[in-house]
Amino acid sequence: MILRAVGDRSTWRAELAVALFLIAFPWIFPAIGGYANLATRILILGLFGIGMDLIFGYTGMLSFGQAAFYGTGGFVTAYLLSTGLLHNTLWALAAGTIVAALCGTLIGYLCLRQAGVYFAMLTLAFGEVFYFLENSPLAKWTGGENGLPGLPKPEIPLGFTTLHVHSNLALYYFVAVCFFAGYWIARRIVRSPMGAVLRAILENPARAAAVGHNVPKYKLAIFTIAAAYAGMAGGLLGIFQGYMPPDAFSIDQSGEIIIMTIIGGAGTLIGPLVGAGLWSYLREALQNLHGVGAFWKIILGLTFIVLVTLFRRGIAGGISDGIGLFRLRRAPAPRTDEGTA
Amino acid sequence: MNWHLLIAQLLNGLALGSILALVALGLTITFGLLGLVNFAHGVFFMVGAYAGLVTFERTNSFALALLAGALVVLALGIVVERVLIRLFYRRPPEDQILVTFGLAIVIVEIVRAIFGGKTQLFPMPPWGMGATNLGFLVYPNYRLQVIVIAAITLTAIYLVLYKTRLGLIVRAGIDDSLIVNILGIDVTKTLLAVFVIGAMVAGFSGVIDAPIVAVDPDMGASVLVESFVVVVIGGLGSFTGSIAGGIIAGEIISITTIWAPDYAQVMLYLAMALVLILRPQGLFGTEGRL
Amino acid sequence: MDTRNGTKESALSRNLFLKGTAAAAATATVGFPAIVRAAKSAKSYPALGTFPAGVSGDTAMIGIISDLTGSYSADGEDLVKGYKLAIKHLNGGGGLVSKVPTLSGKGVLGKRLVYKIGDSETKANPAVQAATEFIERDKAIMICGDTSSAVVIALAKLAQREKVVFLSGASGSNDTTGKDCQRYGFRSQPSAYMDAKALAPVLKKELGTKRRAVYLVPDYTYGTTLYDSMKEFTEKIGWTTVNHYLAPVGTTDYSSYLLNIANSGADVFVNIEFGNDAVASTKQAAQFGIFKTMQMIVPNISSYMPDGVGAEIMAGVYGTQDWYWGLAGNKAYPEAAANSKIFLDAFLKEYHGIYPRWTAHIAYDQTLTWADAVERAGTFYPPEVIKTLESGHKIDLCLGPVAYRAGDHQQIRPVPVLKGKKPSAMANKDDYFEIVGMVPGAEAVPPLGLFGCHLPGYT
Amino acid sequence: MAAMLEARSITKRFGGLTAVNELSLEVRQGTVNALIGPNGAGKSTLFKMLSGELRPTSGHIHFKDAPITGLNATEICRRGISKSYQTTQIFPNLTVSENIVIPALAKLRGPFRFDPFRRLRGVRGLADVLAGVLRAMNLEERAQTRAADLAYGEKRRLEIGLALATQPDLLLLDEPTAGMSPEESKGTVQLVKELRKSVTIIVVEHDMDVVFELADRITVMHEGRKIAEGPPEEIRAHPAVQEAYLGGAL
Repeated sequence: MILRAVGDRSTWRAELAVALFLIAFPWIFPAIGGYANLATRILILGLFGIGMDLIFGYTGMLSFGQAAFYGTGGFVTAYLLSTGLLHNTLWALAAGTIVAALCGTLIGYLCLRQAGVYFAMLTLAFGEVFYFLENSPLAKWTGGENGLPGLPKPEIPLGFTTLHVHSNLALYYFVAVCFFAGYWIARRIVRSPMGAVLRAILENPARAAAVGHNVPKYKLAIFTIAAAYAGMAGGLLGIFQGYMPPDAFSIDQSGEIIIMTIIGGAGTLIGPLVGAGLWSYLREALQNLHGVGAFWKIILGLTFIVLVTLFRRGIAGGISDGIGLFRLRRAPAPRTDEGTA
Repeated sequence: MNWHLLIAQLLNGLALGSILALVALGLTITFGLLGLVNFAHGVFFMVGAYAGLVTFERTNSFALALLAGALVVLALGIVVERVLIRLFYRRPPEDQILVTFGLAIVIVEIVRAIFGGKTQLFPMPPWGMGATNLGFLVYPNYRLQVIVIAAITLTAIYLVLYKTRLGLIVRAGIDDSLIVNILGIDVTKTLLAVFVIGAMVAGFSGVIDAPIVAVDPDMGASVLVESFVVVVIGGLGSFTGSIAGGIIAGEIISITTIWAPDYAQVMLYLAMALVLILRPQGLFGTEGRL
Repeated sequence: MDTRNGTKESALSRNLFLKGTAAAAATATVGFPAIVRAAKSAKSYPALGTFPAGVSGDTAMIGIISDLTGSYSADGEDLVKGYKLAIKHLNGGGGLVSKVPTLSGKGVLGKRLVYKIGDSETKANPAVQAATEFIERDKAIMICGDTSSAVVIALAKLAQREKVVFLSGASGSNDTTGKDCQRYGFRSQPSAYMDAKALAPVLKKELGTKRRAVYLVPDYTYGTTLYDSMKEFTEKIGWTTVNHYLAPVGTTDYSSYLLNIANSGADVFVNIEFGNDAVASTKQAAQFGIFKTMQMIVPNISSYMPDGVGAEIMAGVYGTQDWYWGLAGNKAYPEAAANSKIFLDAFLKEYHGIYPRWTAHIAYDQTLTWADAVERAGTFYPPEVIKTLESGHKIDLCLGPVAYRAGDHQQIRPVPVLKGKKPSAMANKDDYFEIVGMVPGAEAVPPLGLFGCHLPGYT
Repeated sequence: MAAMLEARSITKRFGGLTAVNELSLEVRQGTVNALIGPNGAGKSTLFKMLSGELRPTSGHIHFKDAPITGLNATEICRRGISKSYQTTQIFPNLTVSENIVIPALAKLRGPFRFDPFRRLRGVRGLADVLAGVLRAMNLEERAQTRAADLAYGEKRRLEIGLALATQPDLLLLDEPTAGMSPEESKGTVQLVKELRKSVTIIVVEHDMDVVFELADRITVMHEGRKIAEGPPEEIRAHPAVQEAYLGGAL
């Protein structure tokens, strides 16, 4: 079959590996000083990062405003659950995800009027708008600077019974199921015809347009999907902590998810999870290391610079290039004038 | 309607705007001439303010503080450009953004490690103290002087870039590095010069702004975001655009504050969205210059 | 005013309290706590939160959350210094530990205290994350800290959910012990309401009754609750509220707000901004000549605000702080003078001449208060510790005898009212204030329930 | 037979410079048309207007009896005009097959389709297009190679392959043999000869041997204007052409 040549293989290796890892993670993590809650947090960021990877690693759009959607999804979910408007956690999560996606469409429509540098600046600026809106005009619903506390532990009616997710480990597996679903969907997306077009846009947007693809529409579509990922992750964060923090909207949050995605490896889908793991783990490990304390950000910042400068594919990218497990494409060569002239 | 207040806010908008214009100009120079967007631009602003603060505390001279702000950032700019940025001129804009973004984090945290996170008082220079009674309001002298300093600086930069041989080489070097090379001019030095000019302007603005806003390691972040808004409104890469954008932004903030202070920031971004919809390349930007 | 809670003490503990203060020198002879301890430790308690896992060894872990980075890191640093000093004294004796009869200077209930510090970056999320780690991994038996009301409220909610005692660092919002109060959270700093109520009589006396006030308010609940309280109490003394301007947290240039304020026709400028924002707004107000025509009031003066704006500007400014080192040896306030002196001296010695601010005081006093409660409860079992803290038993520390109110966990404590000194009157570079009054806690606290506190359960 | 493409007095000005001046052009179905002229004659600008990269300042373009003036490149491609670029514009990190799949998808799926859960093999006809283009461009052996790793000549063939994979009615070839060795050039000429059986072609080319071997009709441009048009023999003999462009060399 000739289409094999374009990576259209139904391999389940990556999915299987990720599933096994997700099951085992809370059991192996304590061996290196981790714990279940940290594992959950890493998965939430990893899910957030998959969206980031879809737009950046697969389509080449560097958004500095993803926190807007993370926060939106989180606060919608948190509002619905904490006020008791909804009791079913899944419905609240879905509502948050959808609202975040709608915001993504709106912001995407505005920001995608420009590409490259402009796009990054605009997303950053619109991220700030959401931050200000959350803090003042919408404070009645979002709690402003205080955030929204008091989310109940998840309840999932299955028809015949209602699942109560109470222990830390149960919460972990609840988030792990969401993460796996997100990962599986993302894998399908990047291997779909649409995914092929996205990679073409990453490689050479002008040519992708010239051969007949409506590039702005594809960008908007994937931007919306990424916003949905961010929204779902935000919703999970609130559910997991029982509290939705206002800093989910902050510029720093947008920056961190970029750093995690790059450190882990953009264009791999699993990279953001690796990056989030490293970031969260080092952050805690270094913080408690005597004499390093407040310098953890410098160390991670320098690591990031080195990776951007020399190892553009990040950690997961490097590993997967080696073993070919998550491979969908090879290392992007620096775009030269030839590609963009 | 209180007309005195409106006039006062209009004047204040001009003062706010002139600093924004100055910061945005540095950003726009590096972009317009190097095609590089510097997410560490706000950090240069902050480092300039700290350098100025240290100098002012030692020498009690604001002129020396200004000089120090510009020179320290010049030195920082040279190091950063030689070690890191020069590797990125030919890489995609996303990589440039990422590396300058990483750089910003590292520098902010280093400054925090050295000076602590405390907000520090930057004393008002003696000549800037006091206020002028303009008849209808009392307005701080220093803010009036800032308008003048900003105007002079903007003019000076304009003259350097557009009326001198250096400026000519710089602009030619960007347009066609090969030809300038053939003419025997070292392009890498030109690139360095542009980057450093952009950085210096930021450092200089940091010192000017410091007596107004106090100095802390995070002061660069908000300035960076606002100057992004300014260049989006004015048109990235346009000299006139950054000045006009700065003043427009300043006026929007000031005038909104009269009626709805808590919406001042939101209004600013709303204006930006409006420009994007009606004129995506910015008020003074040229189409296709991305 | 509900004073019952402040005086509802068992005869036994009152007895102990009297002994403790009157016979401070004879601490070792007070055998009673040991008896209580022996009796209580015989009881076994079910596992709850990090109990008993966190105290099964010979150490007990305290998780400190503070601002190592971020815009409140100056206050956060001071806070950490206070915790460290308290833990040092609890483990090795010294400072006020020798003044509290239950405390041995050999740890708490025989367990040596250890601690870890987590960086909140002045944001709720990293704070919650750090606290979660302390609880889950390190089995912290108590968590404490931070300098932002928003963060403190988030931490208290977490503490409630995880059933670990939480002592809030700096937090002035009425919500902390109001609608967001928690069974597991305790706050020793005066609330916004207490600040305002304590301040009002002084303002009436010093500034008269015909004043017109304009407010600059940070746009979040700390700011708005403090504004509401200030408005309420100043209007009661006859003042007019001309206007108030909400500014987003983290604003750097206040000029547009200040023009409005300068144009407002008011003669009193109430600046509610906090931290870096307080410094920036005040400096700029000075540039606009606002202090030529207006008197400034800062209801809750941030630790490092005077350092930021300078003594010139702070001169003549009225406000409150949780504690001020000028209480040390201050004959006008005998109930606080001696103990404040002990704390000040110990702090100066430990940190080589750096003066403590009120954030360090919060940390120090509350850690000792908690240790005392654990000793008296005879167990680390959280509900017992909480009930002991709720018992109304007074502990005599820097501010004199103070106790938490059972109904909302607000500490009933005096509120120092301050006035900025002229630079020429300053004895040293940290001598920014004169203390114009100490309003007794019972007079300042809001009626129980005013801010909608409903404490959740113990388990 | 009516013209497939008709440009009526189109003009493109950049500021003060007139790159293309009142130029008219007719292209009949099934022919190979060459566009020649010295550097700066306006050939590339004309091409860009035909392919939708530039919008004419004035004038009209009709394709298959419908106006296409001012449509963007994506839209023009949808109408059946596809261009291969003078400077190679491929997707460097995709394999040769993946490269060809991209334009084929545009043809088979339309300009936009939200099908995140479909598989590539679910796109009907994709395998056929891919196989066909690989064969036509003689790239079957290199199907799995990353495009950036191809030899120069192969990249040029892939470049044409990309344009071809959109299954156009009209193919614009912008200097298909630029930078090629004589060997490679010869191969490309062969290739284009094969193509002309199924698609109408306009080619901009500097190599006169190639032009005269391929073209049914030649249009000569000079300083933005058309100075001559006709079958190769006629152009070869045309004095104005010799004067302006060929400089009497032939």
